[in-house]
Amino acid sequence: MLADSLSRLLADRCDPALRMKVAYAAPYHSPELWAALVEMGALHALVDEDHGGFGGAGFDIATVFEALGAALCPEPVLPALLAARLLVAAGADAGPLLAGDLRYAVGLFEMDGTALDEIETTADGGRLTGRKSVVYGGPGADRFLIVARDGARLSLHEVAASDAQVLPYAMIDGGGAAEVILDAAPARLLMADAGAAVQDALDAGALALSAEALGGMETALALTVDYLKQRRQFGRPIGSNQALQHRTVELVTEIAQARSIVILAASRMGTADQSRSVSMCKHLCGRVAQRVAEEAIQMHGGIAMTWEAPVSHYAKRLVMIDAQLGDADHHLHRVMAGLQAV
Amino acid sequence: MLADSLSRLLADRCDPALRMKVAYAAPYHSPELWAALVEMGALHALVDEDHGGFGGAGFDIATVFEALGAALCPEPVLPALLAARLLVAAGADAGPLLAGDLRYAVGLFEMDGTALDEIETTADGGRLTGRKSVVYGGPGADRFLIVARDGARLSLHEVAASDAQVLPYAMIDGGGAAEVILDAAPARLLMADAGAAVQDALDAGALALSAEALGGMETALALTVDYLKQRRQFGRPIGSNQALQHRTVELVTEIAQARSIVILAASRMGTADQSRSVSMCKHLCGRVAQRVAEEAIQMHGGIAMTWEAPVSHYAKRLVMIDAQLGDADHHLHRVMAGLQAV
Amino acid sequence: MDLSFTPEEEAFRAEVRAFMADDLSPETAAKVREGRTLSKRDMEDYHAALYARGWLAPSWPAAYGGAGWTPVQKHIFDEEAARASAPRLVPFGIAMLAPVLFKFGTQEQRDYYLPRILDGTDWWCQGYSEPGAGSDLAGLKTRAVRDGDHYIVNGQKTWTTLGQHADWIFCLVRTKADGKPQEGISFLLIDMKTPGVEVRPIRLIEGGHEVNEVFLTDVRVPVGNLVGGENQGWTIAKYLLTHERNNIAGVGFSTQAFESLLTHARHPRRSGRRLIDDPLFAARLARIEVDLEAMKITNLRLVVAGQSAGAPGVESSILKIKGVEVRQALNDLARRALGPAAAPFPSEDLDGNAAIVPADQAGNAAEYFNNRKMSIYGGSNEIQKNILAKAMLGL
Amino acid sequence: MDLSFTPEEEAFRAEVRAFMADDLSPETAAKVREGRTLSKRDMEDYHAALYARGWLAPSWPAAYGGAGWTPVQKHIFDEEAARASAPRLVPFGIAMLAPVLFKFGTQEQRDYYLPRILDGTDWWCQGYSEPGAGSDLAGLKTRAVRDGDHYIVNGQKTWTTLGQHADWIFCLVRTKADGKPQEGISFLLIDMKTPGVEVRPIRLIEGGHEVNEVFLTDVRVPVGNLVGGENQGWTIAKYLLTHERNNIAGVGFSTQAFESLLTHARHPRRSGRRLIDDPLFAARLARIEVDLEAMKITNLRLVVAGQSAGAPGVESSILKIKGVEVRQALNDLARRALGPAAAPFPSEDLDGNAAIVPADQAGNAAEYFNNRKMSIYGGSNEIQKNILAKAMLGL
Repeated sequence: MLADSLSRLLADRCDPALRMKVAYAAPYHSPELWAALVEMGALHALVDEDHGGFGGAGFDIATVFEALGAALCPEPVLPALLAARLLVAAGADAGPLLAGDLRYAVGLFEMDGTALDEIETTADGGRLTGRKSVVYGGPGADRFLIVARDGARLSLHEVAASDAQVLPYAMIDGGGAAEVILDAAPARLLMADAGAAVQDALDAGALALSAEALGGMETALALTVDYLKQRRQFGRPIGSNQALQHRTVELVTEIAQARSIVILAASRMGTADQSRSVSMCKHLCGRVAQRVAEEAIQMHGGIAMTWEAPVSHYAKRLVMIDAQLGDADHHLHRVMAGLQAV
Repeated sequence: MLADSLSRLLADRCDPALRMKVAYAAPYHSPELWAALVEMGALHALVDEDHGGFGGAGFDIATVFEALGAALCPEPVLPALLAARLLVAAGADAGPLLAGDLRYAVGLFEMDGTALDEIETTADGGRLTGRKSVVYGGPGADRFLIVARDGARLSLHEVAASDAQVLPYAMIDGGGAAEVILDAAPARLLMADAGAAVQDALDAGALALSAEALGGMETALALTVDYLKQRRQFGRPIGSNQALQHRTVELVTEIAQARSIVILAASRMGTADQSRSVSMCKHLCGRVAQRVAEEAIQMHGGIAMTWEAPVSHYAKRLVMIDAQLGDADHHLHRVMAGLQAV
Repeated sequence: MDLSFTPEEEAFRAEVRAFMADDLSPETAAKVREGRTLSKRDMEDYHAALYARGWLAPSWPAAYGGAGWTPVQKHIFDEEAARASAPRLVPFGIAMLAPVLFKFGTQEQRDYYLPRILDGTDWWCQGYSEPGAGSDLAGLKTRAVRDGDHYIVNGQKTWTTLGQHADWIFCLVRTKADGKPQEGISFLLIDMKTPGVEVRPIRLIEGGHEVNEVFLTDVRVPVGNLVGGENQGWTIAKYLLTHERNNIAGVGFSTQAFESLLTHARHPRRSGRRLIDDPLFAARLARIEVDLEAMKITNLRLVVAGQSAGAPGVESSILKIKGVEVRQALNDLARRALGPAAAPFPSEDLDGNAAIVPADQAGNAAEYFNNRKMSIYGGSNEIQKNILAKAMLGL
Repeated sequence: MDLSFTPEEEAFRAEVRAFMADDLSPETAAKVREGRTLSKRDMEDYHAALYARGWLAPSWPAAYGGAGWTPVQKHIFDEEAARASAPRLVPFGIAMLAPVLFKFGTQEQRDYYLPRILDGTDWWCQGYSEPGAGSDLAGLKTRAVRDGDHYIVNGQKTWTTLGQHADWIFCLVRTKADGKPQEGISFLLIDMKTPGVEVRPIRLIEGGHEVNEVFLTDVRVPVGNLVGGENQGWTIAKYLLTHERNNIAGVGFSTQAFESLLTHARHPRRSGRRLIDDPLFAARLARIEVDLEAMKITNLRLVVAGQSAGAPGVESSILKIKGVEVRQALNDLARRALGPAAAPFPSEDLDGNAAIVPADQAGNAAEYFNNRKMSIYGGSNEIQKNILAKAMLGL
């Protein structure tokens, strides 16, 4: 139901031509489309009923993000998911976020650090100092949720955008991110011991990105199969080349596996296996998404090298999604650790 | 010159049908062929002129073993190489070995250990105690060179076969190996500090195995290309399938790379880069050899699953060669270590 | 989608587990675990135990002894069987001939042959492949010429799995020489005790005897042994190819292989080191674990999809391609995990083999080589990809 | 085989290194290192420096300014140029048109065009591809119709690299409509200042402007601009495709990229950790190092083999396939090494880019995407494999 109406909305309002413009210039998304997504409840689907939403389970998250991925939608739903998950964990009010009254972004990792234990931002007397790097959805956010370090513990704080220095930019695969520089910025403490909540938000985010990749892969595959049928060379469709047929079939098989692991990870949200299953999922989707992207480009040939061809933007998103919230190697390390533990 | 006469000898005397018999039953090789190899100087080519041979450079070793690999020869030349290298390093007489008067085998690794620092055999008062596992060419050897541990140091000893318990068996890819059990076996100390000499022998052995793999790959490829041309299905040669063509071409490309890295490693023998270059070589050859083996089987189809088809024996050798003297991962670790060292 | 099992399903799992504990011979299980060759008796005993429990042919119609299992029950059974190292059931009678008789056979044929399959009277083998004609049945050369109430059959079959134990063979034979090559093929049941049938072993790559050549020389076969009409053999062969791919993904076997490999890799060596702490090995194993975990869901999804569509279709090609990929990757890693100790040739010369590595791993290299067949037989990977390209992609 | 360099060769290397130190602009080198777009002036300056040194067109005949280098000297030059982050020379005049003129042109054509290529008067671009006709030149639609002393050319070219800077374009045009599609093609030189020539930019996947569409509308081209005979264009195109593949393996570029990536990976992060100590990353980099080291030898081997055979043959396909594979793998790893910091879109909005990662890495993601072209253009990987299957394997 939500999936269908969401897909319809995106088919109507997020066509490739529009996207190519809005995704790369400030504010790096379409405020109208954002409003429409909020109105139809795409954010409410990310939070459970006890906290003002009507979803919140792994499958709800996967459903929303698969639709976003299939349409290559640049709207900042990921930061909303991360923030909502953290607000709920902190017992704070996610209502204004879900209603679209306030946009949140989450400041996690820092320059040249890619692990939680490399966070150096400090909280001192209600003021935060540090620099958060590549904050997704940072441009135009009203509030930032900032993860700081207090000895071995991570704490969670809320900072008004007006109290931070925000340097916005587009990402190469579309959508906005920002450097968020905090110089003794006034902050409200939400959780003093936020380690588990942050890991849970990262898990939800990684599941969401995997599902987004899945949607994107399906579309990239469909575009490629269409192209193989239509494009003729040496007097016949290039899809009549057996080598291309076999490679395409391998993509079908791998995408079937990617869909399965998204289902697995979604079903394990909220269980003891959540983190490891999500890592399996993000690893496999990262691996498959890059293969699909590279093959989609290669089989399209030159046309896929142009900005005008939608497949080029799908390919960029599919490759770069791997770099968000831990890449295939990062998550493989976590799967390996499970095998190594006795 | 040596390469040509060696290849001719092997073509005459090491045909697949004969090999399938002698390689799997005691003594796991053909004493007549061994004598012929000795006579033509195949062993002399492995040692330099100062020590009774007429070769000994990296390219000499590679040349001999590429020919052996191309013919899938099960003769125990590898243990002769390892032993000759160690005897020369120890200042001992390699003459009887090169003349074929004494057959040597080298006892290196032990049960469930795969690294030099896992060697546990001890030397005490001129007597050795320990068990050497999968000693190549062990069946029928007259003498064993045994590496023992003395604290942090490795020492090298010579033991007469009659003083050891030797349990011989065939290997799945042909040729003989043995468990060599030493129970206070009388031994002659050759080198008290043999670490460097042992590593040098391992390097020479890894180069030899890589070159053998290269020869085997070329033959397996040639058999496969022949088969693709001759075997017909659905009314045309199966080689007319573009998917198979592309996969075959990829093998050609990878084998070209394997040949290049053998050349590189051969040229670096005796230089400071010897060990790391050999590891690059054994890693790449191990990786490519398995791919060639699996593709040769797959493209031959069912016939390659039978004992009667020579390609099945090439495939076994190509896969199992990787397990000798350090597999692709073992050698990749050594390449990685070079990158990590500052 | 709910991926958890119902209490009824969990109860069924307990039943299967109890059956395996009670009725599967530990000696047989050990042989399976160690990759040793099973005797005919081993296989017959397991067959008999399943028959006694009513679980031998779960997907047959109930009237003929079927169990009426859901796809999930089938899946649970496969998992538990693999977990217990049960032998793989010989499929030729139960899973191949039987569906053909249900669909194309006469009532007499069903009444005669099916009970004999169930109670173990008849061991069946398959006579499809011929030298020079693998996936391409158009090249089939074995001829059956009508002579009164009999066909006179002449030709040669190959890759006949376990033919050395079989009482009967179902064969594709050419009954018409002219016309399109695939039109003149018939499906014939041949008693292997008939004069003129000779079975010769084929030695496989790893040294084992599992398949055979079957020579047919002036073999007289009653006309009543024809299944379906004369020249309907191609239709039957195609039916079998897409139907009834029992446990095609082999998820249970792979799970068992994964667990066993993990146990080995976690076991400290004499030096105290563990293989699993080698990051390159751990990465290989973790990648396979991820593929296998995904495969389990893919299997459930596609089995259910196939079930609701009536018969498994192109999904079975995906399951075969990827299922085999995972199993072969596990075989590769199991061999690799042993290092040089994987080398000894499995033979009776010496139990030097057993002396070097634990018995359940001594066959790792042999199993790796033997299982290369999986991407070749039953429609090679290449054939599966051709099918998928045509069916799913319209290419 | 002797893989070491002679003293003469080492002396030559020192000469090249000195030239790069003295005559290559540091600003240009920085742009190359950082993957930034070069201005026309940057490229012209490097061209002029090489021209002054007599190294611009080493493989031309000496009479026309060639340097008479051995293949090894060429290799050394390429290595040093990559090491110094020199720009890649625009090949269309020097490496593509010139060999065509030597082989097929008239003396007048050689005397007129070649000096102008050398001294930088004329910047050339290539008009082969058309929308809807990539590797398949049979589909070529641009038509040239004879009208007295001129051809009237109408059509559209695409993928015209650096066409925005070019003075001249060499085009394949259709001069005969009937007969086999490849027979009626001619090779024509067109002054881009001629009325009716319009260049429109194509924006590439990563946002850059490097290639163009060229529209030709009633463009009048003197008949004297025809190279070779009328309808000989296909022969010329094939000649160019197999001849003169300059530095096709790109070993120098890959070496430079590898060194730069290794330096980055060894550099401690603020936390003190180094990327190279991640075994999964180190394994990726080590595998590429091995491939690259082998590639260096493969390059020398095949270049020498090609040289002794007269013209590079199928070897160039191997070099292209594997050389591109190595370069793309390095681009992939360079992007991967940055993690999320690879994401910022290269633009003038903000030097936030430069603010996150060192300038020489800010373009890593863009370069990765841009270099996907390498396995597509100049005969795609698929075309190369078709060629090899036919030529080397006889399949």
